[in-house]
Amino acid sequence: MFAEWLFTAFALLSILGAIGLILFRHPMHGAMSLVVTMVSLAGLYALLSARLIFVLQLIVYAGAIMSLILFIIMFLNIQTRDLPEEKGRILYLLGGIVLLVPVASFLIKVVKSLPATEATIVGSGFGGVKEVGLVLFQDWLLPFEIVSLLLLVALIGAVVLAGKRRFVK
Amino acid sequence: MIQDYLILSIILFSLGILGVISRRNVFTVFMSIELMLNAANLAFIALSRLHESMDGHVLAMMVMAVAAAEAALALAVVILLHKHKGKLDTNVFSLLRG
Amino acid sequence: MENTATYLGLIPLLPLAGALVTGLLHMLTCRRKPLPELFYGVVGCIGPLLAFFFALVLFFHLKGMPAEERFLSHIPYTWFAVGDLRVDMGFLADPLSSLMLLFVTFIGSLIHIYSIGYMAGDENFGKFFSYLNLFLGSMLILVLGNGPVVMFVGWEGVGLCSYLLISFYSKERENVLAGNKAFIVNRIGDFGFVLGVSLLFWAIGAGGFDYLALQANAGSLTPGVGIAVCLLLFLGACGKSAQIPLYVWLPDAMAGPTPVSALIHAATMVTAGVYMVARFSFLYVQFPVAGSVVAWVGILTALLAAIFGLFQRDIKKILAYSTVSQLGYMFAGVGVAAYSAGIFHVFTHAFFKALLFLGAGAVIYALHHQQDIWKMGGLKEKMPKTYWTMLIGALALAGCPPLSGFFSKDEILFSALAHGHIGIWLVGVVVAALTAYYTFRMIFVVFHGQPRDQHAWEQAKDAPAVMTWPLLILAFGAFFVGFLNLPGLFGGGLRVSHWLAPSLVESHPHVGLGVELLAVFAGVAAFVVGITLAYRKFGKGATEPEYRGFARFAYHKFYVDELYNALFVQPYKAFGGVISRILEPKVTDLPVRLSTWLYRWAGNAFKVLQVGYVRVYALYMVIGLSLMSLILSQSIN
Amino acid sequence: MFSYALSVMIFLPILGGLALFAAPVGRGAARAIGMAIALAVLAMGIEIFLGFSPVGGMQHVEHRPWNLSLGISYSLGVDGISLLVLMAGAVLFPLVYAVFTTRTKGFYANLLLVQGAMIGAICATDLVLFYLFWEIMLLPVFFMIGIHGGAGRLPATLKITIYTIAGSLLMLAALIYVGVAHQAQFGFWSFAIADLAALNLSGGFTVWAFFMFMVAFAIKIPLFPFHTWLPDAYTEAPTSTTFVLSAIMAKIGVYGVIRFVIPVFEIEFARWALLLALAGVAGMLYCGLAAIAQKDLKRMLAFSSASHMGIIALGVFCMNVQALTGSLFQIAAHATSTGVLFLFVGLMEERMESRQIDEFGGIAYQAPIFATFFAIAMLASVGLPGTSGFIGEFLIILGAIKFSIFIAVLAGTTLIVGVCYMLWMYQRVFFEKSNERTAQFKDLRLAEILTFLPVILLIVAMGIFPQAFIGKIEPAAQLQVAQLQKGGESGGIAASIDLAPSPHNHKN
Repeated sequence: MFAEWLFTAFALLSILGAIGLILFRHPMHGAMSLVVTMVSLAGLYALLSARLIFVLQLIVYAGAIMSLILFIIMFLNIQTRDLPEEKGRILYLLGGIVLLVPVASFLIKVVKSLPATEATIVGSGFGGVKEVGLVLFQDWLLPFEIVSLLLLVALIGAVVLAGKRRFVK
Repeated sequence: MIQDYLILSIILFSLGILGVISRRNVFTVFMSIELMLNAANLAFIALSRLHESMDGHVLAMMVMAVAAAEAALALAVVILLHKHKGKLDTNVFSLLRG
Repeated sequence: MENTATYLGLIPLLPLAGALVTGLLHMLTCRRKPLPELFYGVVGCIGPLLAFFFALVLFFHLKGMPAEERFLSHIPYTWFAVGDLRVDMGFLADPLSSLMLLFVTFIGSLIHIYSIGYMAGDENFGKFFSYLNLFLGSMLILVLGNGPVVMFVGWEGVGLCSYLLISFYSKERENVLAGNKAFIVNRIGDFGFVLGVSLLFWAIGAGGFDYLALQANAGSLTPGVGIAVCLLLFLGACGKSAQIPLYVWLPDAMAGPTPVSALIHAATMVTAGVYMVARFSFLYVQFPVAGSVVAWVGILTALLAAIFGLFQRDIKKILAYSTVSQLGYMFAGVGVAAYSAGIFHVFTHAFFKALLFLGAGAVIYALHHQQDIWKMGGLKEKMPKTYWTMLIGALALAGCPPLSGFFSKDEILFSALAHGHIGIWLVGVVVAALTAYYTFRMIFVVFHGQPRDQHAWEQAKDAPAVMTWPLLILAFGAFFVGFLNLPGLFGGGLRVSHWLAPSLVESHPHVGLGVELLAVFAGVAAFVVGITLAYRKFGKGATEPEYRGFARFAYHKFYVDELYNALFVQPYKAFGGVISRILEPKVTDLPVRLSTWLYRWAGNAFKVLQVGYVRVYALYMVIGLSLMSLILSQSIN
Repeated sequence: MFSYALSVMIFLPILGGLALFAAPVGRGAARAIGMAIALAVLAMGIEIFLGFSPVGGMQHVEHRPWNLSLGISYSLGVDGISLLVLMAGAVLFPLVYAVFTTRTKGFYANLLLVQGAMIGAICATDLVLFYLFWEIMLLPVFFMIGIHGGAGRLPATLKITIYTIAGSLLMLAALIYVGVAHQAQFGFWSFAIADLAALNLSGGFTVWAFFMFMVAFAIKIPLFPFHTWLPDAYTEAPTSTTFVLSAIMAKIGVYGVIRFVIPVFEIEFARWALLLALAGVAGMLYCGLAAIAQKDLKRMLAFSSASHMGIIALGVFCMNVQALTGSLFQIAAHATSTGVLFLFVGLMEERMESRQIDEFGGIAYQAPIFATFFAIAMLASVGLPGTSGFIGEFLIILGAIKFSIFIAVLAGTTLIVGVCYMLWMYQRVFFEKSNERTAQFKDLRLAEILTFLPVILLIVAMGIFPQAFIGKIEPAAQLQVAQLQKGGESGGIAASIDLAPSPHNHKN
C-alpha cells in the first residue's frame, strides 16, 4: 500500500516536472524541473527493485548530464532577450495534444492488453551490481564494447566541434 | 501495477514529443529528447521487472550511455550555434527549406 | 536448254574490275601525284573492249546453235533463298540479251575511247573512267541478269552511276542538283519496279524466279494482278527511260560531261526500260490493256518531248529531248506488242544518238564549252568531219531513207498501224515530222549560215583523231545498221526480228501491201515536210527568234519542272519542316514533356511542406504516427 | 567451341568492366584492355558464327537453375534469330576502341559493361534473365550520355531515362503476369521461353500484357510514336555511345519482339499486326520526312536511323518468312551501315569541330578515301543493290506485299524517302565548294583505313554473298513463322491476302 502511495507521488512529480519542462520559457527553469522528473524517476526505479539503475539515474542523469546542461546554460549566460520568440507555441502545443491523443490511447490500449499480474517478489539479488554486471559482461559484451566506442566517438566529436577551429561553411 | 508504470512512461514520452514540437529553444528541445529517453528507460525497467530478467537493466544502462554521448555532442553543437548565430533558435537551422 | 557458258559472268565482271582498279588507283593517288592519263585511258578501255570481244564470242556461240535452243546461262551461286523465294546470281544470254550486249559494249567502248580525248586535262580523269566502267558494268548486269532481281542490281547500278556522272563537276551546285534529281526520279521508278517484282513473286514466283520459269508459269496469272504487275514495272521503266511523268531528269542530266550524255542516252540506262518491257513480253502480251497504256504513254511522251525540242537553244538539250522523244517511239513499239521493232529502234538509235552526242561534244570541245546554238554557225567549213558525220546522224534520226533510223521508225509505225492503233500511228507520223524539223534546225543553225561568234569560229577545228575515229565508225553504223532488218517490202528478210524471235512473245499480224505502203509513204512524207520547213526557216542563216505565246510556253517546257517543284518538292520539304519544328516538339513529344511538367508541378506543390524547421518535420512524423495509431487501434480490441 | 562460350562472352566484358572501374590504370591502358577484351569476344563470336549449323533450334545451350521456387534459370543459347544480332554485338565494339582513342577510363569501363549486358540480353532464353540484362544494359548508357555527352546532355538523359524506365516497368509487370499465368496453367513456375511458348493466354488482361511488352520494346526500337527520345539522345550522346545505341541496342528491341513477344502472344500478335505494321511504316515516313529538315548531321542520321528501324520492325509484323528473314538480315546490315555512318560523323566532329551540314562542303576533294567510304555506307543505308542494305529491304517489302498491299506501297516509299535526305546531305557536305573549315580536313590515315576497311568490305560482302548469312537464319525464321501461323489460325485474323492463282484462272 505504501509502495502504491509512493508510486502515485513519484508519478505525479515526474509528470509535473515534464510539464514544467515544456512550459517554462527560460531553459534554466526547464532544466530545474527536468531534474525533478529525473529524481522522481530514480525513485520509481527503486520501487521496481532496480538498484543499480536507481543509483546510475541519480549519478549519471540527474548528476552528470543535467549538471552538464546547466553548466552550458550558465556558461552561455542566457538572458531573457536572447530567447527566441515563441508566439505560436500554444497552438503547436494544442495541435500536438490532439495528434498525440490517438497515439497515447493506442499505446495504452496495448499496455492494457498485457497480463495484469501483480508484481511478484523477486530475489534479493535482482538489480544488484553483481547480477547486472554478470549479464552485462556475459550476454551483452559486444554491445557494451560498441557503446564504449560510441562514447569515445562522441568525446572526440565534442572536442572537435566545440574546439577553436572555425566553422567550415 | 506494472501497467501503471508503462502508462506513466507513455505519458512522459508524449510530453517529450510535445516539447520537441512546440518549442524553439534549443535547450528545451534537447531536454525534451532526454525526457523521452527517460520515458523509454522507465518502460525498460518496468518490463524487466515484469519478466524478472535483467536484460532491461542493461539496455537502460546503454541508453544512458548513449544519452551521455548525445549530450556531449549536442551541447557542443549548441555552443557552436550560439557562437556563430548568437541565437538559441532551432528555426535558424532551415537549410532544408524546399 | 541447260546450256552453260562460264564466260557469261566475265562480261559484266571485266568493266567492273576496270572500275575497281581505276577507282582505287585514282582514290589513292589523286591527292599526291596523279598517274598519267594515258594509263587510266588504256586501263579503262580494256574492260569494255574485252567485254565487246566476249559479246561477239557469245553472239557467234548462239548463232551456231539451233534457233529454238539459243539459251546460254551461267549461275555462279545462289544469291539468297528464303522460303519459296530463291534468287540466283545468274546470267542468261539469249538472242535478245546478246543483241543488247553487242551494241552496248560496242558503243560503250567507242565512247570510252572518245573520252580519252574529250576529258584530257581534267583533274578527275581517273575517276571519270572508273565511273564509266562501273556504268557499263551495271548495264551489262542489267542486260545479262537471269531474273528480275538480278536485273534490278544493274537497274539501280546505272541509276547510281548516272548520279555520279551527272554530278561529276560537283563543285557547281546545279550539277549536283541535276544528279540528285536523276537519282531520286529514278528511285521513284524503282519503287514501282520493286513492288511489281514482289507482286510478281507472290503470284507466280514460287516455282522459280528467273525469266524462263516465270515465262513458263505466266499463264496462271489473274488479270488483276497481272495488269498491276505490268503497270508497276512500267512505272520503273518510266523512271529509267524518261517517260511521262518521270522524264524530267533526262534534260537536266546534260550537266554531266558530254560522253556521259552519250552513254546515258545511247548505249545504256535509258534503253533499259524498253529492254525490260521486251524482256517481260510474256506478261505484256497477255494483258493488252497494259500494253496500250505503255504505247500511249510512249507516244504522248514522244510528242511532248518533240514539242520541247523545237524551241531549245542548248545543243545538248535538243538532243536530250530528241532522246526522250525517240524513247517514246520505242515504248509505243513495245506497247503495241511489236517488241522486235522496239528493240530494233533501240539498236539503231544507239548508233545515231551516240554519234550525234559525240559530234555535239566535238563541237562543244572546239568552241570551248559553248553549248548555245545561237552562238554557233557556219562551222561546216571549219569542222568538216564533224559536220558530215553529224549530218548522217541527223538524217538517220530524222528518218531519211535508207538510213537506219528510217527503217526502225517505219517498223514501229507500221506495227502500230497493223495492230490497229490508228491514233498512235497518226501521232507517230506527226512526231516524225517534228523530229525532222528540230533536228535540221539544229544542223542548219550550227553548221550553216554565218558564224555568230567570229572569235570562237576562227579557233574552231576538228577534234583529235581519238575523238573523230569513233565518230566515223558510228556514222558508218548509223548509215548501214538499218539494212540488218530490212522488211520484206524492200526485199529484206527482217533478220533482226527473226534473230530476236525466240526471246520474245509477239505476233505478226498479216496486213495487205497497201497498209505497208501507206506506212512507208507517211514516214517519208513526214521527213520531207519536216526538213523542208526547217530549211525554209533556218537554211540560209537565221537570227534567234523571239519566243512568244505557245512557243514561249514550250521553250519553258510547259513549266513542268516548276509545277513538280511546287507540287512535290516544296510540300515535301515543308512537311519535313513542319514535322521537325512543330509536330515533333509539340505533339509527339507531348507525353514526355507532360510527364516532366507533372513532376515539376508536384515538386513545387510539395515544396510548400518543406519549411526547413526540424520541429515541423517532427510534427509530420507525429501526424504519421497518429494516423497509423488510428488505423492500428481499429485492429486491436 | 566449348560449351561455356556464351557465358564467357557475357562475363568477360562485364567483369573486365568492373575491374577496370577499380583498377588504377590510365586511359591508354584502359583502352588497350577494352580493345583486347572486345577482340576476344569478337574472336569467339566469329567462331560461333562459323560453327553455327543452319538448323532451327538453339545451340551452345547453357542451363542452370537459379531460383528454383520461382523457376528462374540461368539459361543461354543462340539460334538463327539471335545469331546476327549477336554478331553485331561482337563485331562492332572493337571499332569503338579503335576510333575513339581519347576517352576516360570510366568510359571504356562502361563500354565493356554495356557490351556484356547486351550479349547477355541477346543470348538469354529465360525471360527474367533477359530482363536482368536488359536493365543492366541501361545503366552504362545512362552514365555515358549523362557524363560524356554534349551540351544538351542533361535533358536528353532525362528523356531517355523517363522513356526506358517507363518501358522497363511495363515489361516487368507484364513479365510477372506471364509467369503467374504459367503457374496457373501448368502448376509450376517457369520463365523459360520454351515453356512460356506453350502458354495458352486468353482473357481480358492478356491484351494489356501484350501491349505492355510491345510498348517496352517499341520504346527501345523505337517505334512511332515512342521515338522522341531518340533524336535528342543520339545527338547529345558521345558518338561512340550513339553508335552503340543505334547499331546494337535498337536492334535488341526488335530482337526482343521476335524472341519473346511472338512465341508467347501469338494470337494477340496476329490480331494487332496490322496496327503495329502501320506504326512501323508511319515511323519510317515520319522520321524520313523529319530527317530532311535537320541541320545537324548527327541529328539527321538519328532520324534516318529511326526511319530504318520502322522498316525493320515492319518486317517483323508482316508474319511471313521472307519479311522476318529480311528483318533479321537488315538488323545486321543496318547495324553496320548506320553504325559506321555515326562513327564517320564522330570523326568529322573531332577534326572539324562542327556537325552543322551548312558548315561543310567539298570534303570529297580533300578526302577522297573518306568520301568513298562514307558513300558506300550511305548507299548501303539507302538500300542500293550490291550493298547489304538492299537484301533486307527488298525481302521486307516483298513480304509486306503478302501481308497487305497498302502497307507494302507505303513501305516501298522508303526507297524514295531515304535517298532524298541522304543525297541532299551528301551534296552539301561532300560536294560543292570547300570552305576554310573543310579545307584543313585530313583524309583517313592508314590505321584508320585499316580500321574501317573490314566493315566496308563486310557491307559489300553482305550485299553480294548474303546467302552465307541468310542460310543460317532462315530455318529459325521458318520455325518462328510456323508457330505464329498456328496462333493466327487458332485465334485471329491474319490480315494477309491470297495472291496465289485460283484453280480456275483463265489461260491465255
